[in-house]
Amino acid sequence: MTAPAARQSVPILREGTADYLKVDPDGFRAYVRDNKQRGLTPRLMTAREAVERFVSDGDYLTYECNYLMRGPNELIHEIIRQEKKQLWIAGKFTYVAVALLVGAGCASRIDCGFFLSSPPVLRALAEGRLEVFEYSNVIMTTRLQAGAMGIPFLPVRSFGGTNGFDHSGAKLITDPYTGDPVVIVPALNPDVAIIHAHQADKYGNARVFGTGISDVESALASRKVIVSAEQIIDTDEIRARPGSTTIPYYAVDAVVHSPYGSYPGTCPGYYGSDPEVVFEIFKAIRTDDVQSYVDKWVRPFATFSDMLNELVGPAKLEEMSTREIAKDGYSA
Amino acid sequence: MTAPAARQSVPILREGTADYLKVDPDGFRAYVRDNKQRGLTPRLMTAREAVERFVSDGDYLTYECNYLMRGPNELIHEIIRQEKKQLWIAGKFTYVAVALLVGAGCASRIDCGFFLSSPPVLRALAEGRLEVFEYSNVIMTTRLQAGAMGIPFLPVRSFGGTNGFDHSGAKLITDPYTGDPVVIVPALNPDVAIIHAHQADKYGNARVFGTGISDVESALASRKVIVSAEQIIDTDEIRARPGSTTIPYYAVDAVVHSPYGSYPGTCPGYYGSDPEVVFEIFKAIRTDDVQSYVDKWVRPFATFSDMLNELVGPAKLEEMSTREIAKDGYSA
Amino acid sequence: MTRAEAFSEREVAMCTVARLVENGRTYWAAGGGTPLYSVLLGQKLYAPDAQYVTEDGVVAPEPMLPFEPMMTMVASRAVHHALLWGTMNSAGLHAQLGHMDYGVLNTLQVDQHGNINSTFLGEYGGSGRRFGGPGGADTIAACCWRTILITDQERRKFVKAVDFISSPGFLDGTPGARERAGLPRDTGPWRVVTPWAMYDYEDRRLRLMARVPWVTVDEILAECEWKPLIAPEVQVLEPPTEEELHLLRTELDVRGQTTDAAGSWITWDGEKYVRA
Amino acid sequence: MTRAEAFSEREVAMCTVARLVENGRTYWAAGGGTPLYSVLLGQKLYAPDAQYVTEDGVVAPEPMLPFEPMMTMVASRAVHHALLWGTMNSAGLHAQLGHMDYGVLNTLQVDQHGNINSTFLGEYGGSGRRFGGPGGADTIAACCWRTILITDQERRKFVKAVDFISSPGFLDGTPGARERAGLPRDTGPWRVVTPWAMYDYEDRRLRLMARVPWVTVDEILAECEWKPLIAPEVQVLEPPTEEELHLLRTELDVRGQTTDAAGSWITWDGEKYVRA
Repeated sequence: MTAPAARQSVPILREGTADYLKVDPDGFRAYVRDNKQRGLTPRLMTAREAVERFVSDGDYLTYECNYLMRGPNELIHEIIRQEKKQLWIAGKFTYVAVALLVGAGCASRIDCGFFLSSPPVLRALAEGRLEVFEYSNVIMTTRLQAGAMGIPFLPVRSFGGTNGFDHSGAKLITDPYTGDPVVIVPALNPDVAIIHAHQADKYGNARVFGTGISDVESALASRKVIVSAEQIIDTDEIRARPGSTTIPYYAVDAVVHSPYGSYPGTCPGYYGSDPEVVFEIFKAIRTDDVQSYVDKWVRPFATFSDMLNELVGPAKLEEMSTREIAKDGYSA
Repeated sequence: MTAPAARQSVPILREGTADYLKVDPDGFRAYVRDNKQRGLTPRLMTAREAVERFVSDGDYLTYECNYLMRGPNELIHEIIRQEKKQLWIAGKFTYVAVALLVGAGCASRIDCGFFLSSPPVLRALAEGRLEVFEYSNVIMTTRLQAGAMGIPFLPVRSFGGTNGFDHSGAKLITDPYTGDPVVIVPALNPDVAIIHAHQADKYGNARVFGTGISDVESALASRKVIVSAEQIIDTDEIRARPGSTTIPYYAVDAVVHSPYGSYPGTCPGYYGSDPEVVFEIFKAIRTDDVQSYVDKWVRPFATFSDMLNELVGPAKLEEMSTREIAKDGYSA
Repeated sequence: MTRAEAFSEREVAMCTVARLVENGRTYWAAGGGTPLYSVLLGQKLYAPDAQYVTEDGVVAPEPMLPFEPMMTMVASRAVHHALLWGTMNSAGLHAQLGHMDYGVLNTLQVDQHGNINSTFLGEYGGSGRRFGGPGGADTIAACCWRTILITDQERRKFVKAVDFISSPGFLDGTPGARERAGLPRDTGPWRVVTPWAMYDYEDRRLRLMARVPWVTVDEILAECEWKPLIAPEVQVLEPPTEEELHLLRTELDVRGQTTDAAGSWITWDGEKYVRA
Repeated sequence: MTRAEAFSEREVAMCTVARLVENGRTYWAAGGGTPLYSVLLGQKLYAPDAQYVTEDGVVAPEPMLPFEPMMTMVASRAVHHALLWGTMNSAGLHAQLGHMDYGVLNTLQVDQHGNINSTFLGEYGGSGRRFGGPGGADTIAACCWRTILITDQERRKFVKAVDFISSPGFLDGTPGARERAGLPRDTGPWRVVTPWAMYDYEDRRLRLMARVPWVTVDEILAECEWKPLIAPEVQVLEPPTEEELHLLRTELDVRGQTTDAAGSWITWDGEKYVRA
């Protein structure tokens, strides 16, 4: 069954020249085999413990949705609190979180789909503290999809012809089936994914309601996966509606109970955003004053819930919940 | 932006030599553009009309699940009744339907994942009326996934080294990212898919409950899509739980109201199978007597519901429903 | 329809796009803001069977209007009563399969071949200014059958060649350039709409096809660093109607964030429209 | 555990496999029948935290036993109270990602390198006999970390080289053959279990490692067309227990379809086990 000498070949017509996270499907498999818990062992822990154990300096980090919409904001705050460094960020469909992580000194590389270009980011670029590599939102989620499939790359019908292509890890090849040019993009298997779900059990079986960006892809593609959830539910509830499970437990390393964990953003169906604080972070970023935001909202508190109790308060949280009136479909 | 001459290429190390359905993502796109209804226009019709309009002699046909489990059996019976010819069948995860379609003279080519090898099939092979091409169940659903992604092929980590590979459309190439050998398989875009769902609205927004094989992949990958459903529900119900929609209307060409449409098989959560009739079809196939089954269960009746009324009867159908006691999770 | 008395330039552009919206067609509206408001305006006033998706994979929602600030995707009011809740990949794949007729997007900079820059002004990596990147626009511009681009009528926005192709137009403008780059056959730019004008393409080159009543072709050309082709007959666009503006201001851009973001105001002086 | 008095050969094989099932490991059981019953038997008696999936994408169900005839997948009793309902592709991808420790399958024919034939006996396309094809077994044998194969102890089933490789073993047996064919690193055949014996592999070649008390090594070798390697010490397997057989007969293979399908019966004559 030794392969005979090549009878034919696939021309590579054009290649991007940028760095990209090493593609290593077999290495990922070996990591899964050696590190993932495939039995039903509880993995519930605090945000602090989860970030201490599963986020390391230099990791490639992907977070789902963004700071304004079902973001894993308790985990993002904890990463800033623990002063993680040199993170490489999957900057897809994101506005303020990239500026927050760059401004707080946690991130030094961004794969760009879309992020709010703002003074903290521009200054870091100017000072050489930040590198950006060019993709698009869908190309980033396509790379995560390839990572979640355990394959080294995926063909895609977009991205070709752009200058982003030239500053990426994409390649243009001749499709061996049609003979036409087709773009392929490298699989992305982040070191760590942080995802905020509506519900999860203590093993990591998680439910996300509403639309999303790439929750399943990030969960399956990432070596380490932290799921924070508004509600921790019993596994019997999961079993009663298996069609509502978004992420299976064996992909998940840590579960964090995180009520209002997307504050000041919205967790659709559960609570709306806190517009004043959303404007506050935009202002902090536009004025290149991330520190003041972090010094007010993150650093003074041992935990996210301390912050919610001391700076936000139950009345405000209650108002955010009651304002969220479009609830159809946000349940199992 | 003209692609420069190839600077590099990757070898094709090995290739299967079998015929496979032509790979043509741009042709598929043009078909979608010119034929699919992207407005909310009702597409409810009878099985007869749907099969007359959307199944042609020589079509490549995929059906979801199989004759015993949530099969689109009313549509399969209608295809036999209308004596469609020369169909090429996606023979994945299937037992009796292949033998039924071959024995009834409707099918002449099979892409094999798994099917019940039986006298009607063996005789057709011996008489040169049938060709079989070799894949596996997952390779077939992977090909459908590629078709559903609008890409020409997908890398896969299985199938390499088998003799099936040699009798398929697969290729072994050197992965341009890792330098390791990787198998790629050609996208499959069937001419027509027939799928039985639990619920659908008149536009084709469909819900499937429970596990499945490749309902979404087949619906998105196929040029023509017929969805039969146990229940036709109001579009407002679909809108009330958008997370429960399995197939979006714009992929669907025809919706057929088909209560007990999987008879004599089970529609999980709704009704169990009719074991006696299941044994009857196995017996007909094992004795190479598909004709007698077809002459009893298909040909005498203008419609599937006529057959249910005259040969099965309400008491039996009621018993099949009450026997189906594992109902958790079979609702939106 | 009642001809309106006063409106902003951005409102003009959105009303112009709204009138392009057709029944039975699918629209992928980029991000929130102008593209989404334009499609919703067209759907509500002219084409009730126009359907739209957004980047988060929502299919044909019935949004609870108005949106909360910046909450035009994912948020519950935005995805309310959709036909399907998907993901970014489902949106991308449905477009890749050919199910999306029109993509609607806006940009910083567009060139003679409809290429779009939302990444970098100046020489990439050099002293220029970094922007947010393509977001969903690259996929929209690559995979939807036709692309409608919304931008302001400013010299610096209409250039010979964009500094950075974030999302593809006709690339170098040669026949088959998109196909040679791996993009789907028969796709590409279709219209560019500004507060002053509408453009189409002739042989893959931008062409001025229509203007608003209160600006001349010369005024438009003065606001194009690179001069587009000009149609033999440049049509005159209808001004916004009160019905359009009412819907826009009461249900869509209620805070005026989008419409007031740029451009001057236009008023009816009793005889003609004049720029304030 | 009570040593059983009488049981069929197929029951012996399932009980042997059941004792290989470990807590904290994932199992992909091919199709229904023997592999699924063996895993369930092991889970219920020895390893309650062993989890399994099947081809239809069901994850860790709590099936309502017994199954209805032929309804070991998709059917509601089979997928009851799972942790996740997926699809064939989700099952395949989770295995492709390395989440599946063990694959359990059965076959028509196996060779010295653990290659599996379920497609064709005789020269492919020639006068031989066609079978059903690999089904899910190819993916299981390729992507699970370790493969457990169940078959009957018959000469024609143990051959030098299978007529057709439907699902991969160690292919030609040379180091790295699987990797050169594109298969995941460090995967492959682990055990073969028959009613008479258990085999492992030494340098990718089949090796007899254990036998049941009532057959000799020579008797086993007589039922191998190609002789396997033989371990320095061939262990003796424990016979089935009454607890195993009770569960098997009352909850799993209640109709005896699987266990009675082949093989003779074994009984305890008061001193030793004898084949009826």
